[in-house]
Amino acid sequence: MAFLDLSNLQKFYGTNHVVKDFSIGIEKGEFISFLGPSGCGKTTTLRMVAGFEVPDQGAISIDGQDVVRLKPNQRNIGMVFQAYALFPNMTVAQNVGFGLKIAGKPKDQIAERVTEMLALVGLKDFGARYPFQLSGGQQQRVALARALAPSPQVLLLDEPLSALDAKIRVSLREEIRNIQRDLGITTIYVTHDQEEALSMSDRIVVMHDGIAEQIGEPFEIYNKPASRFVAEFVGTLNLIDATVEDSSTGRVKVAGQHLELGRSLEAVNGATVSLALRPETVRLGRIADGDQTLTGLVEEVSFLGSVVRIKVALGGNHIVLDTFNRTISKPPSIGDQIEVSFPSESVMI
Amino acid sequence: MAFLDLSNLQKFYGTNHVVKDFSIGIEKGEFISFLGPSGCGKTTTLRMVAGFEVPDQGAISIDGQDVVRLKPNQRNIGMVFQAYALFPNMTVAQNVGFGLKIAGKPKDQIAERVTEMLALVGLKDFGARYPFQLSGGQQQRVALARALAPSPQVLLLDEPLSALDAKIRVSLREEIRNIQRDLGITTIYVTHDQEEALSMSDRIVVMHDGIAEQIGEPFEIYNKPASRFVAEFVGTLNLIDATVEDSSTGRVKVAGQHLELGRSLEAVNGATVSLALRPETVRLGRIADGDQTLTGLVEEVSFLGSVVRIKVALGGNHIVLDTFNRTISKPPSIGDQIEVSFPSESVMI
Amino acid sequence: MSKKIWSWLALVFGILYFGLPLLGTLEFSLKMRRGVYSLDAYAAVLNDPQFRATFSYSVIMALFTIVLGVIIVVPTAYWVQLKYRRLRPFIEFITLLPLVIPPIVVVFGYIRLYNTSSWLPLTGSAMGTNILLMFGYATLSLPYMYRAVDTGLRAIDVRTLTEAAESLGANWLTIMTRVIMPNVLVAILSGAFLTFAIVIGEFVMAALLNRPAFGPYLQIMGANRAYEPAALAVIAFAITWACMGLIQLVTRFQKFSRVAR
Amino acid sequence: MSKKIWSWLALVFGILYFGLPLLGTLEFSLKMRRGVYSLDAYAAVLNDPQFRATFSYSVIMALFTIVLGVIIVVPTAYWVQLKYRRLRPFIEFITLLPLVIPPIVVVFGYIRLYNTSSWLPLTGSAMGTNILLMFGYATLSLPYMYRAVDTGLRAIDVRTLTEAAESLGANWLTIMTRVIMPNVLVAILSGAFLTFAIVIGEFVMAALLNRPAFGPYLQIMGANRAYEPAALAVIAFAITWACMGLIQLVTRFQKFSRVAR
Repeated sequence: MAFLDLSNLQKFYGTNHVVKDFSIGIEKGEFISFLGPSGCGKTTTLRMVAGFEVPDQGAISIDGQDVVRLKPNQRNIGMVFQAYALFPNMTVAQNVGFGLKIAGKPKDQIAERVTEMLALVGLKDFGARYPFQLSGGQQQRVALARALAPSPQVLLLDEPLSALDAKIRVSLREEIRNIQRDLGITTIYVTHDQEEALSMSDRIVVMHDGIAEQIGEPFEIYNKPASRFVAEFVGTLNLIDATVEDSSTGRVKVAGQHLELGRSLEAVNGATVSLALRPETVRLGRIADGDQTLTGLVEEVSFLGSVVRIKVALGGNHIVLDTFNRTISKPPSIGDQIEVSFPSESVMI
Repeated sequence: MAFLDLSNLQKFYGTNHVVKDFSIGIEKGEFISFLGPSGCGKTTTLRMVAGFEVPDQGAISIDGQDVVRLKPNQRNIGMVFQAYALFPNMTVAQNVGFGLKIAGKPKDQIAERVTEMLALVGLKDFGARYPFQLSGGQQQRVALARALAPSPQVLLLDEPLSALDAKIRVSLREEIRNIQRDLGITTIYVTHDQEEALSMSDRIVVMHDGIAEQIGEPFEIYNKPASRFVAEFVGTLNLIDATVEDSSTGRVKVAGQHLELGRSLEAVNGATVSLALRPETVRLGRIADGDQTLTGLVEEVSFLGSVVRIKVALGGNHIVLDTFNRTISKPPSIGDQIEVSFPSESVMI
Repeated sequence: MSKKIWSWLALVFGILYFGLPLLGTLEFSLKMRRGVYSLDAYAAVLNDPQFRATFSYSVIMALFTIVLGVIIVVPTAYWVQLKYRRLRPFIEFITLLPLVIPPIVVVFGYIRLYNTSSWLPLTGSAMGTNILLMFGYATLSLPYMYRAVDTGLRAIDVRTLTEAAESLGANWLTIMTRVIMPNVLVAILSGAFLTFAIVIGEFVMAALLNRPAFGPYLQIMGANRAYEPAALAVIAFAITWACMGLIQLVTRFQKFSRVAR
Repeated sequence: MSKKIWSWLALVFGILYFGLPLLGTLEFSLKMRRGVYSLDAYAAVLNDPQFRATFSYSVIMALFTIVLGVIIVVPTAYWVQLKYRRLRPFIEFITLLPLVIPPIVVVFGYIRLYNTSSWLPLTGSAMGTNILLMFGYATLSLPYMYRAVDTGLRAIDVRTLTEAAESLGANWLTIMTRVIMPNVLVAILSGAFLTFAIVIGEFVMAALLNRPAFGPYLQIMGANRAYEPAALAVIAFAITWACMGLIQLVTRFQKFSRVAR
């Protein structure tokens, strides 16, 4: 049995089946993300682990102990909220020490632990301030320190970064991940941001409609999505209509041009299939020898900074491709005829 | 004189000099972004154009007419707000037709124009709904239609997308740009999001501390930043300490390894300079012959989805580099020794 | 578990706290005829010409007071939100003053300022005294009216809506009548309703200014009769409930109400 | 331009509206001695043993009422915010009832329910009547107390703060005393202050229950004397201002006040 074990969890709100049969075993020290659109049940699942919601069915155990009947204040869990939820009437140090004070620890031990925790989150000299004197990012760090101070068995984070600015979000997610790794604390991280989930997690649970659509490592989730939903929710996808010409060899026709996918297809000859391609797997021009190429007209060029996104028209289809900005050469112009290429292995059907 | 001409604008709030000597000439049909961090004066400048703030000094003219003395309701300007600002007591159609009704247009003309505008923003069948029945993205489209309905001379957008979700933000910015291009309406777009500014604008004004730090096309702003502020605010930057070995040929030493920058430097031999490099100009391995290479240890690998960000340690320095995710090959692991390369032209000093 | 019990207890207590006195009053008002429940007390009250006169006087006064209150409060609250946010604590303080200055003080002040030998001898005529009383009522109801309208204005983004309307060419009057007012209508109505209730029940001012209002009539009846005052109280209560119901109806029929509330 | 003039006019009007009666009263209260301004009226009032007795009675009643109000309102408002959000309109409606049920009705109800021949003969003893009066006062002040506390609770995120404290091991009592109460202290105080003002000035209930409170004393003085009531009014006003000042002070000394307000 895993360290943190959720099995067959179910939850109804009235007649609304929010979580339908959710199971996962989480190893000690793992960083797991629940990723999904709003309303997919990810937060409800997290709140069941925290004890704020009681599952209608299923079991939750931590380190072998069944916790479903325990109240939130008996579960030894650290929680970080989207809205920071610092106690406005307490200083930063009092906030961080709150859990230890509740636990009846002696004063000097509390002070020591508070100093240690504040150092951990890089706010050593902020102990005497009040929450309203801190920026959003600083407040969330204090919230993290507060959650970690009583040495909880499990750390739960509920979209902790979504109230913050883009730049702080990126730096704080690295910091959270590093702290989590250093402490080796078992962590569940709820987010709707695929980049956060991909960059931070050991494993990701992609949730949809109360069900875990796929559980796997970030690389696997992104490159081998188990379903069309996962493929579309995680990352961008080009969908191209193609006619199957020879299903045994994988020859298809797109806008009058031929592609050899190099594997047999399930569809019959003459059928229309839709090919899925990640924008970044498509390159400008012909580069490697085995690659498949298509020719089309440039329809739109968006300069996004580090990445230039080019939309190419192929008959009735469009391919969007990403290429890195090169300081020296300007991107192609609208109306140019260009060749795009991609390895046949990167085509999903 | 340009179509929309701002010259030497200044604005104080009390003793706070919010806008210091701001000038720009905007051609008819141009899409201009004001880009900068909060408090840089971009919104104040926009509000002076709209007439909600009166400049303490300077002139604003539209199509040759001085408008500084005109009230907002006399300027024939369309404005879109971050908070949508739809009239909650009116239907979508009434909202869009409000400006025309004020102008005393006959009913059938108003109805026709409203239909046209709603079709333009893709909300043909939503005329009878109330704002609270729409999603945020739909509300902002209605706000755009409302601003455009009276055919204003200038369209002003004040961070119109920042209240929306990431995916809607991307699709709506394309839509706004297309509509603007179709109508050929002179537009000022205020944002703090560099990607928005880069992808939408004909020209960008990067503002800092009440001053226009740089005015130029997106490609220029990103690749030839006029100041360190612009370089750091727009995009990510690697800063590497290097010791100058030969300033005439541009030979420098980084962590015991030599680089030939191929141009003369201003610093004297032996001095320490900091080299700036965009993450996406650095590549994994040695690719082109003329490129400069450095060898270091992989310190961190973040899988962001389409892009994999790798942090490489070089003595006391770090280089962050971006590479596209490849479906087939996994990214390098932490601790690997790898070679990174970049063209010498891409190094900014 | 213990939480639930406590909160339900609190709820039950709250209902009893208000419900019981009301029920007691209702029951008593039906007991005028010995031994059986009857509506005799109500018949007596409704047939009393004094009741009709004082009640209609108070209703008319209430309506005028509401109009005056709306004219004073809505533009003030609007401008405070729009331009003078720094003045808000100050204005809020002023609007709370009537709660802490006893009505008797206000009336004394009025009598002092506007007596027959003053520069504006309002108390010299019935109409003048009525106007004075109306101003007094408006003062009394100011905290409720202001609070209601201010809450309503806060629920919409006054400044941005005003600017949006301005950029579309609207002038001040258009903004006020087409954009602001419709969106705070429910708030104004609930303020008006409270004003109505206050004016109908007010005693001190009307008595001191010696006007034939419903409050003093209630007081006299209360001092001299047994069952009629109970019937009157029930009637007053029924009227206020009817007002509340009306507001609910208006809210329902307002199609955009989810935002406006 | 025209906007500015209007809004300033509104402001000036507002100040005159309240300032003038107050000034008039103040000026009149100083005119007891013919021809010169003097504090004679104040001296007369402060030396009146009746004044001292009724005033201290009302102050004590006010303090008890505040305690009762806090005990009833704070947990109720907290639970409504935390768990029973759907009940909020209902609870708000209940708390507004005292505004629309005339006090006279409440008192009649009490007398009916708790008279000497009832199951709980509270009106039989002075202490029992005091308790009854305290409940009546608590009812009267309920709308203000509830509104103040509810606003205070809305300003903090009650639910998340509670959950955060729970996840750190805190039980219900700890959450209430260490997290919730300190953050709504200013709100409670401002509710308490309004309660105080209402109890001090209340007339109808105290008179009908025949208790020696300040309100009836004020009324008697008003009917029988000329200058003393004006002096009393000024004193009452000064006391309420002092209370307001105290609350301001508390707010200042609360270091985290920017959030709590």
